[in-house]
Amino acid sequence: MEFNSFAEFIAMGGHGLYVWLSYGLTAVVIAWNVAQPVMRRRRLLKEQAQRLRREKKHDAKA
Amino acid sequence: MSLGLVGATIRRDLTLAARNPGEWLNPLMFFLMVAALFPLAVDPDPKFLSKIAGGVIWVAALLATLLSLDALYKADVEDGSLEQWLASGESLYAMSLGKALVHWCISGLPLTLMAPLLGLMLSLPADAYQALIFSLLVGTPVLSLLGAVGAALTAGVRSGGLLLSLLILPLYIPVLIFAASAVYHAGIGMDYKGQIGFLGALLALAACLTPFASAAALKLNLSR
Amino acid sequence: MWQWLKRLYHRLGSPKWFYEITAKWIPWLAIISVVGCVTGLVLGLLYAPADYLQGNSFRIIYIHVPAAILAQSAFMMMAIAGAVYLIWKMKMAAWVAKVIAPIGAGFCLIALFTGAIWGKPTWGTWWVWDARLTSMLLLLFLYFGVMALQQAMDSEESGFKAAAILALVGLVNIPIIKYSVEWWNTLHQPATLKLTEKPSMHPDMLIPLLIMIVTTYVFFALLVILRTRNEILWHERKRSWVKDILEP
Amino acid sequence: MPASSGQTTIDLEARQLFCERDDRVLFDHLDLRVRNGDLLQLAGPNGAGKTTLLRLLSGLNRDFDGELLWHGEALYDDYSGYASLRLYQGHLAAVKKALTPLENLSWLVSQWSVAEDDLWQALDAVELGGYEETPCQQLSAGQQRRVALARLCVAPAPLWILDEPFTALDKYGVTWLEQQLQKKVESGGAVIITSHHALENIASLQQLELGSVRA
Repeated sequence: MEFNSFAEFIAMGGHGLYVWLSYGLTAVVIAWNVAQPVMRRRRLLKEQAQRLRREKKHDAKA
Repeated sequence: MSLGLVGATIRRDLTLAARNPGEWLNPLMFFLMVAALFPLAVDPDPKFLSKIAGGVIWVAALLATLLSLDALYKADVEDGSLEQWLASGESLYAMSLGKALVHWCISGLPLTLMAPLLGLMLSLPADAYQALIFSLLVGTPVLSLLGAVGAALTAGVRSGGLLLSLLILPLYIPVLIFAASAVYHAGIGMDYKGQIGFLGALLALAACLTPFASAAALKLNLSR
Repeated sequence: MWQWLKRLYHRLGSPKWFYEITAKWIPWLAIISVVGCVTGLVLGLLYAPADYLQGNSFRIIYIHVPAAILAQSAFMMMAIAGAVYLIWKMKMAAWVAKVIAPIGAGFCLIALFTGAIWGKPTWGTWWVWDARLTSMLLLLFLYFGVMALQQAMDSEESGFKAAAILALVGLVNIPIIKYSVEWWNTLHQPATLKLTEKPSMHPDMLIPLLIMIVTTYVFFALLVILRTRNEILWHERKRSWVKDILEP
Repeated sequence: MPASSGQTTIDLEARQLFCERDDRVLFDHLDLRVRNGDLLQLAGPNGAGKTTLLRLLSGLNRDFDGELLWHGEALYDDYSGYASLRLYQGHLAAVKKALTPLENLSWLVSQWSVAEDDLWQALDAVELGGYEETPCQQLSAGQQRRVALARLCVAPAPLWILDEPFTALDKYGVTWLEQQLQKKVESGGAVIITSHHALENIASLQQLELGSVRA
C-alpha cells in the first residue's frame, strides 16, 4: 500500500485535484455511455409495445 | 470529334468556369483577404511576418480550396449530369480523377500563381519563393483530390458546405504540416527536399486511392 | 475451417441470432468489466509506486492510456465494419459501425481530457501541442465528421454508406496524420517531458495498466453490444420475433 | 438518322425482381421482357416505384433482389456494353444553363461518336434551329428539355429508357415525341417509358401496372 491514510490517498501527494478530476470526468463519460443505451432500450420497448397495442385495437375495430 | 465522356466533361467544366468566372475568382479573392488579415490582427512587423508567411499562405490556400470544393459535384447531382455519367457506363474512377483535375485547374493552379504576390505582402524571405511554388504545385492537387471525396460525399446534403469542411480539414493536416514546413525551412536557408518528397508521395497515394472513394460516394447520390 | 467461418458469418448477419446470443453474454461482460476495473484501479491507485518524476499524477495513466488505445482501435473497427457493409451489404455491420462512432468519440474525449489535466502538473499548462494529444484531437475531429455525415444524409442507408466510405478514407489517413504530427512535433519541441512512453515501467505500475487496457476492451464490447441490440430492436420492430419479445 | 438500330438484338429480361425502399415493398416477383419492337409503358400512381424500376433496368441502381439479364447474361457483367446500346433519360435534363444547346447536346452524346452536322440537324428537328448558340438560360423550360430529347435523334442506341419524357413539352413537342417513339419501335428498336400520357395509338404498346403490391 502506497498511502498511509485516507486523507493522504485523497491528496495524492498534492496532485489530488488533477487525478480526481481526471477520474471524475472519465466516470461521467462512462456513466453516460452506459445509461444512454439502457434508457434508449427502455424507451424503445415501451414505445413499440404501445404501438403494437394500438395496432391491435385498430385491427379489432376493422 | 469524340473525346469520350471524361474528356468532354473536362472540357465542359472548363467552359463553364470560363463563363462563370465568379465561381473560381471569389475563392481567390478570399485567399488574398485572409492573408491580409494576419498583419492587421497579429503584427505587421516584417521580421515577424517573414517567420509566419509560409504558414499563413498555406492556411489561406487551404481555406480557399475548401470554399471552391462545395460546388464541385453539387450542380451535377442536381441537374442530372451525374445520372448521365453513370448511365454512360464509363469508369467513375476516371471521371472522379478528371473532376479533381478540373478543380485543381480552377483552384490550385491560380492559387499557386497568385502566391508570390502574397509572399511579397507578408515579407516572405527571398529564398522561400521557390519552395512556396513547389509546395503549392505538389500540395494543392492533393487538396483537390481529397476534397473531391468530401464533395462527392456531401453533394446531396442540403447545407453540405460546412459539413464538407468538417470532414476534410483533418485529412488536410499532413499536407499543411509538410508544405508549411518546406516554406519555413527554405526561408531559413535549410534544405526542403524531404518535405517536397513527402508531399509527392502523398500526391501519388491520393491520385491512386481517392478516386475509388469518390466513385463510391458518387454512386450514393444516385440511390435516392 | 472455411465452412465454420461461413456459418459464423451468416449467424453474425442474423440480427435475431445476435440479439439472442448476446443476451447471455451481457452479464458476463458486465461482471468482467466491473471486476477488472476494480482490480486495476485498486492496484493502480493504491499499490503502484509513485513515479519518481511525476509523483502521484502519473496515476492518470490508468485511464488515459487505455482510453487512447481504445479510441484508435475503435476507429479501425468502425472502418472495418463499414467495409463489410459496403462489400457484403450486411446490415448488422452498418449498425455496429454506427454505434461504435459515439463510443469511440467518448473514449477519445476521455483521452483528451485526462491528457490535458495530466499536462497541468507535468508541463505546467493545460494544453501543449504534444504529438499524441494533437493526433488524438484530429482523431476526435474524424469521429465527429463520420457522425455528422451519417446524420446529414436523407436516407439512413446512404448515411451508413457515406459514413463507411469516410471512415475508410480516415483509416488510411490515420497513420499519415500520426506520422506527420510526430515529425512536426519533434521539429518544434525537441526533448519535452512526454506524458507516457517510459523506457521501462516497473511491473507494479505496468500490471494494473495491462489489466485496465484489457478491461477497457471488454467494456467497449459490452457498450457496442448494448447499443447494437437497440438498433436491432428498432430496425426489426415489425418482425414477428421482436413482437414476441414486446408482448410475451 | 441512324436507322441501323434494327440490326441489334434487344433482349432485356427481369426475373423475380424484388425491391423495397424505406421498409416498403415496391414490387415483388416482377417479371418482364423487352425485345425488338416493344414499347413498354410503366403505369401506376405516384410512389409506386416506376422511376425506381426504370433505374434498375438502366443499371443505375443495383439495390434489388432477383435477376436482370441482357441477352441472357447478368446485365452488370458487361455494363459498359449495355450502356452503349441503351439511352437513359431521367426526369432531370442534365442541361447546363450557361452552355448553348449545341454544347449541351454534344456533351450528352459524348459517349458515342456523333458527327457535328448530325447535332445541328437534331436541334433543327426539335425546333431549336436558330437557337443553337444561344445560352440555355435564355430558353424556356420546354426548350431546355427538348435539348436533352434531341439526342434521341442522334444517339445510336437501340433501346431507350425514358422517365416522363412528355413533361414540359408543348403540343408540337408531344406530337414529335410520339412520332419518335413510333418510329423507334417500327424500325426494330425498343422503348421503356414511364408516362401518364396516353400512347394507345402505337400498336405494340404493352402496359405494366405497378403499385398493386403493398407491404
